[in-house]
Amino acid sequence: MTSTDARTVEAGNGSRPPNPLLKNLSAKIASVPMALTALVIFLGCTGWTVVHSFTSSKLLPKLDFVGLDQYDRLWSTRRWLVSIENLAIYGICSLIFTLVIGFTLAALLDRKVRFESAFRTIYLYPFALSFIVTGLVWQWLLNPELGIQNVVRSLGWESFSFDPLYNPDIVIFGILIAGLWQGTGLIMVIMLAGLRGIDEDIWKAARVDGIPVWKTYVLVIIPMMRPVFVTALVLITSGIVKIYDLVVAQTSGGPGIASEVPAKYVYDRMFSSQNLGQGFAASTMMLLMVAIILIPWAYLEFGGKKRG
Amino acid sequence: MADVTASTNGNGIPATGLVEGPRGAKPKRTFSRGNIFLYGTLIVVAVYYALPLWVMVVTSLKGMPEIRMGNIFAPPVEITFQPWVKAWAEACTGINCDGLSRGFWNSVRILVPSVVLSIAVASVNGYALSNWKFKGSEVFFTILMLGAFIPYQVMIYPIVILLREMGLYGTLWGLVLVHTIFGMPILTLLFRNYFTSIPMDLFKAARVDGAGFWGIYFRVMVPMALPIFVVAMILQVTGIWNDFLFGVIYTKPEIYPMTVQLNNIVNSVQGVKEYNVNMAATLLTGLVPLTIYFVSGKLFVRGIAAGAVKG
Amino acid sequence: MKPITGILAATALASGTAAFATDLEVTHWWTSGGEAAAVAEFAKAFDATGNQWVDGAIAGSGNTARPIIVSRILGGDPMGATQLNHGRQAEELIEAGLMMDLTEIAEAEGWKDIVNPSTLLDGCTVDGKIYCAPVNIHSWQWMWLSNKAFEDAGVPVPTNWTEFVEAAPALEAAGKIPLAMGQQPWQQGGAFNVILTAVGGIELIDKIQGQKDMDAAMGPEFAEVWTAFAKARDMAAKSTVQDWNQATNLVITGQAGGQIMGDWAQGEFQVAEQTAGEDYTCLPGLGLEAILDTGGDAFYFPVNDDPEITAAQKELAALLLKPEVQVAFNSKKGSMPVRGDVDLGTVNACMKKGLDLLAAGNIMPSREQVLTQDTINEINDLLTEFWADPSYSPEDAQKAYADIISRAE
Amino acid sequence: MHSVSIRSLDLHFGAVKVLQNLDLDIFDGEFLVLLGSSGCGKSTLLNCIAGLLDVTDGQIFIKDKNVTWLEPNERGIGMVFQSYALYPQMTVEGNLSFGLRNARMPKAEIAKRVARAAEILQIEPLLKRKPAALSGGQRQRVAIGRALVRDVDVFLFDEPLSNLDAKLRADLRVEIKRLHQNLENTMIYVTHDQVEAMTLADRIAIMKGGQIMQLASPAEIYNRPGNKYVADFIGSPSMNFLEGMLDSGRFTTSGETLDTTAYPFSGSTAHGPATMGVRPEHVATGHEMQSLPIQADVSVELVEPMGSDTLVWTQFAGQTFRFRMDGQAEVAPGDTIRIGIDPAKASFFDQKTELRL
Repeated sequence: MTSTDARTVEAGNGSRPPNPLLKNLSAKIASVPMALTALVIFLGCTGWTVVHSFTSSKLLPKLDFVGLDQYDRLWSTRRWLVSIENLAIYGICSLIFTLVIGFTLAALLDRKVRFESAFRTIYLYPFALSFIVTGLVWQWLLNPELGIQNVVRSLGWESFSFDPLYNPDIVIFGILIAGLWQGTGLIMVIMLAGLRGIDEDIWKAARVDGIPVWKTYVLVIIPMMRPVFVTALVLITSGIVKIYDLVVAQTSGGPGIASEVPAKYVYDRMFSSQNLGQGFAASTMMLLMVAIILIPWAYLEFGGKKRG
Repeated sequence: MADVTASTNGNGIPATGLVEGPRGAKPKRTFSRGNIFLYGTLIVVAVYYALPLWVMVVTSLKGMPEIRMGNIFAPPVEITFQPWVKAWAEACTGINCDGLSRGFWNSVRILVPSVVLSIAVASVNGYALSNWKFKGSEVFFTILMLGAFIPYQVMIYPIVILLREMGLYGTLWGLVLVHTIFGMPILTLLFRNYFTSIPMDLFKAARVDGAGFWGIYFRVMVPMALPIFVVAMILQVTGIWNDFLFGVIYTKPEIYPMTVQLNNIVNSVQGVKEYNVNMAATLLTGLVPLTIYFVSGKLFVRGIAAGAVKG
Repeated sequence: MKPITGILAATALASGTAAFATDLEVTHWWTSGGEAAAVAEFAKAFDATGNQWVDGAIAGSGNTARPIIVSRILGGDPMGATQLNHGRQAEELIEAGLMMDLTEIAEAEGWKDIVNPSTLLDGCTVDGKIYCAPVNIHSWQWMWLSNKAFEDAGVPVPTNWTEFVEAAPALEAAGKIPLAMGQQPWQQGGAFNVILTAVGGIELIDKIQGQKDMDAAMGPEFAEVWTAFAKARDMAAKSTVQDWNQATNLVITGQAGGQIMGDWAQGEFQVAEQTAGEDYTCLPGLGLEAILDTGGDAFYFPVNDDPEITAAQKELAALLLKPEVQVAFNSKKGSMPVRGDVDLGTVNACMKKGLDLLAAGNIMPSREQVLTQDTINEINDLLTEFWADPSYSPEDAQKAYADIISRAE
Repeated sequence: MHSVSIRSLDLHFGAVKVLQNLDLDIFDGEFLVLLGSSGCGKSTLLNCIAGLLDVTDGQIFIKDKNVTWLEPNERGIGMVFQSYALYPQMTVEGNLSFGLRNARMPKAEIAKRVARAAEILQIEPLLKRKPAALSGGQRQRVAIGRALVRDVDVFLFDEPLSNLDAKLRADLRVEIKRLHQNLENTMIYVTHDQVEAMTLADRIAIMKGGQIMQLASPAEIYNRPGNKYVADFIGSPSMNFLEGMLDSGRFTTSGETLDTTAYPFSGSTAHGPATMGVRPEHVATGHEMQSLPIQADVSVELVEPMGSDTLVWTQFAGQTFRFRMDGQAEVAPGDTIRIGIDPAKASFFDQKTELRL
């Protein structure tokens, strides 16, 4: 209290606030890779692609704007439409089946079964394998001359026919079988963790109230697991849009163009057809699709939290 | 299904396949209908999951004549390791006939620096984001998280240009950089969440003790975060090993990772398709992640789930 | 494959003593049996100059390999030399100044006088400068027939497409696949072009693809081509193999009656030790329109800063057209040499037919020379969809085709 | 001489003003307790002193040195945290010496200081152990030791006993007090526990909404709370409040008129709406009551026996009123008891300003 001024004089560097830019300097330097990635790659590259999707770039990117021409062509290209349709079918089926199978398996395993870890190990191991490996394995299993069809026929059922990969109408389901094989295990594990996180007392209360087990699941447990389902949902959808390797390995888009997917369209247009503009337009549409899925979700998730 | 939970015989000793602890007074039969249904379903599903692996293993041990004759599910009559040898050392991509071994070593050479670098960068990010927030850090983080959802296709071409400008295109380090970048969102989230869960007091104590940014990171945070490092490592090893898209775009044939080489070997045919060699090659490619999975089961699940679960 | 590696290793040792031993990476997508053997001839000849051929084979079709090659050149990591189909694929790369100008060598070696047909060199020429070295002539305009299959079916080996179509029921009755076809889009695309040439005639194809004439594209003549292609689709319904050489294998083994495939298929017959005329029969232009398209492969040499590499590139460029190299390569590859003044020696019956057509000047430009890769891919997508879906009507497909042509550059 | 001085300190988190124009002087060797409910800004203030939070405005002086913008380790402070904040991968010895090693102190000096701290805190046998192998009480001792080895003038405690069970808390409280008596350095101690505050403090600063409501000795705060908030906050069970009117020595509440002449009003006269505060333990029964100026009969509604004493719930002047009786007293709901209040021990607050009258 006595002499504030004197204190200030002898205080030295403690009295002056450091330059705000230099504050946490190490942290800022350490964050440079993150900042660069966020700005240059995620913002910059995305913006670059979107801008170039309005150009007539062929082999080399150039800023020769042609308006919406690339999009016009995109949406009048059969292969793109087929790709979108496939993605929709694959996406919806994959979403439903993955959730249902994942949850059912988790619920079954949660019934305190013996050898639980053995079952869990078997259900999850495909997730360790790449899509390339998955695609190749199922390409063989679904090969009519070699795989399941052949085996069933050799057992005497001569008319048995199961060749999804050679039938344009159902080839996407052939890919779905492989996709589910690879991905459901993970969802099961997540669901199982969710189920384990539910208070034992809920089960006790349901039993005291005499509610049947299935009803408890439907009316009590599943609503309680909403966050887990949301996680699973985001996970599955973001995986669906990226589907590429599986198709390349399993069918290369065939028969015909029956199993083409958007990611493959982008790749082929960019690198094989040497029509970058078209590839950029297609990838921008993919971005838009993700945004359409993501924005309502983000709104529900984060908008909801703010209100709560 | 209710029968299943309350399944114990009268004297409280768990019956076969049942739960311990008395759950009800009424004795239950071991093979109740519910139980048969439960285990039946589990086993049928397990067969669906296990079958492809079984087919891969048995086919890879058969000779070609046996494959043409028999059914793919039957165990080999005569076990031969020739397909494995061929897949590893002799299978051809073009006129290079040194099998998958080259791809394997390429993958290892890509994997090690990618894993190290991506984890190093992401853990520092996560640490900075949870303990050293500065103006704008949350903005970067948000962009990073959104970036996780941007389809790769949107960014692959501009990255080709960037790598070219840096002189890294087609090199191993270019691919390492790409893996580091695309692994960043999830890993950063993983580390940020972990470091946030560490009591803030610990960080404050270290600051009072005079440790700076790096001092706290290396001497306090890293030793405490070892479990999450292992989780991140599993996540990255599997992810990078299984990558195909980046491998095919950002490298050249000499340094193709194993997955790309596998696809080339299997899908480029000279004469007859040698299914046994292809299966052996496929198994070889899956061996690293499978080994990690079977060896570190619980941690693997944690790693994958951690990569999956958002903040 | 082993011997090749052996040769490479041996020459590597030998070249250690040469004055200018430069490693030159050469990328290509010649990976099937006959192709790989042919590449080894180039490698051998190049290594003999004291340099070293570093093989950069990329598996898969040109569609897989081309993007890798292009992006490496664009990515600033150029190879020493690379295979590309000459035509419009490299246009932009040349315009961007990424390819080495070979005019000097071409003049020194007198390519203008020796390359036959001269249109091959036109494909390499941009603004009066030559940018690539053509190495062979490949023609799509062939059909390969299995004599054994027709014998088994008890019908004579057809001499043209019409007869082939007539013989199809007999083949089917004998449990054979009349027409073998792989499932990759480029195979259907190529085959269609062959049918278009044979059934529609040289004028029609020029109108549609060359002049982008919409009347012709919508006209009745083109509709006939589509009917023929639909017929081909029916005949190949049971052919489920993926790769072209698997399809060729069906012909070699007599499981299929025939295959429409370029002359590179000949290499597979050679590897299988089959004799032309005896075991198999070849029909240029499907026996209807005796003409060959003069597509083929050429080598491009990306610009390189390293003078040693540039020197080696020039050396290789000159070497590729040397008579002995042309003979060695093309014999193995089953393709025709780019110079009319060399003698392949004892050529088989099929090759003879081809060389005769070439000498007679019955030639047309290949699809790659007329259309951009983008358009070709779009057409291939359409054709493969048509091929895989029996309910796709020829009329609809014709409209879709015309649509693509209307947009093509 | 002041050990720590805080001058018009402001701290804002965006639009939220956590600390507002706060001044505080702490004497050398003083044990100051920052007391308040959660969210009052007490921990924030402590973190500002430690340098763990950047202030928006104002200055902080430690030992007459302006440290406002110095790094925590440059300020001459030691800090003990609620969650102990021990480095789990280091031994106790490692934990104690971490700060000294960061300061690149010679090894011998480090060993000397660690040994001394371990001796003071009687944790020598634990030196080679990891924190996970220690009990809660032991961990907190190590945490204190970590502050001790720094050999600093000011110790900061951030609710150090909150994570311990009741018994340990009482033990360690005594130990901290003893430590203070021995070391005689300045200690600033944040807590929400008024017992800790009362027992440990030389002075208590009661905080609310980022401001200090009262800064005084424990006795002063207990007996003469400066405002209604402090009066309500301190004491358990808390003070009874009666709303009424004050007029020339009389307090009227719901028909009852109470004589307040014995109360030492700070102003000359007090008129108007006021609140009278009476601590439950200042209400007398039995013969003690008979000498007091205010007396009334109340009807017992609820009885809470607590062993040493008994809390009786009644209605007085139409408002809930609690008072404390001897633990042995026999009362039951429905009984009527006569109580007496000494206005001299009561507190009066202005109803508007809530300040003490």
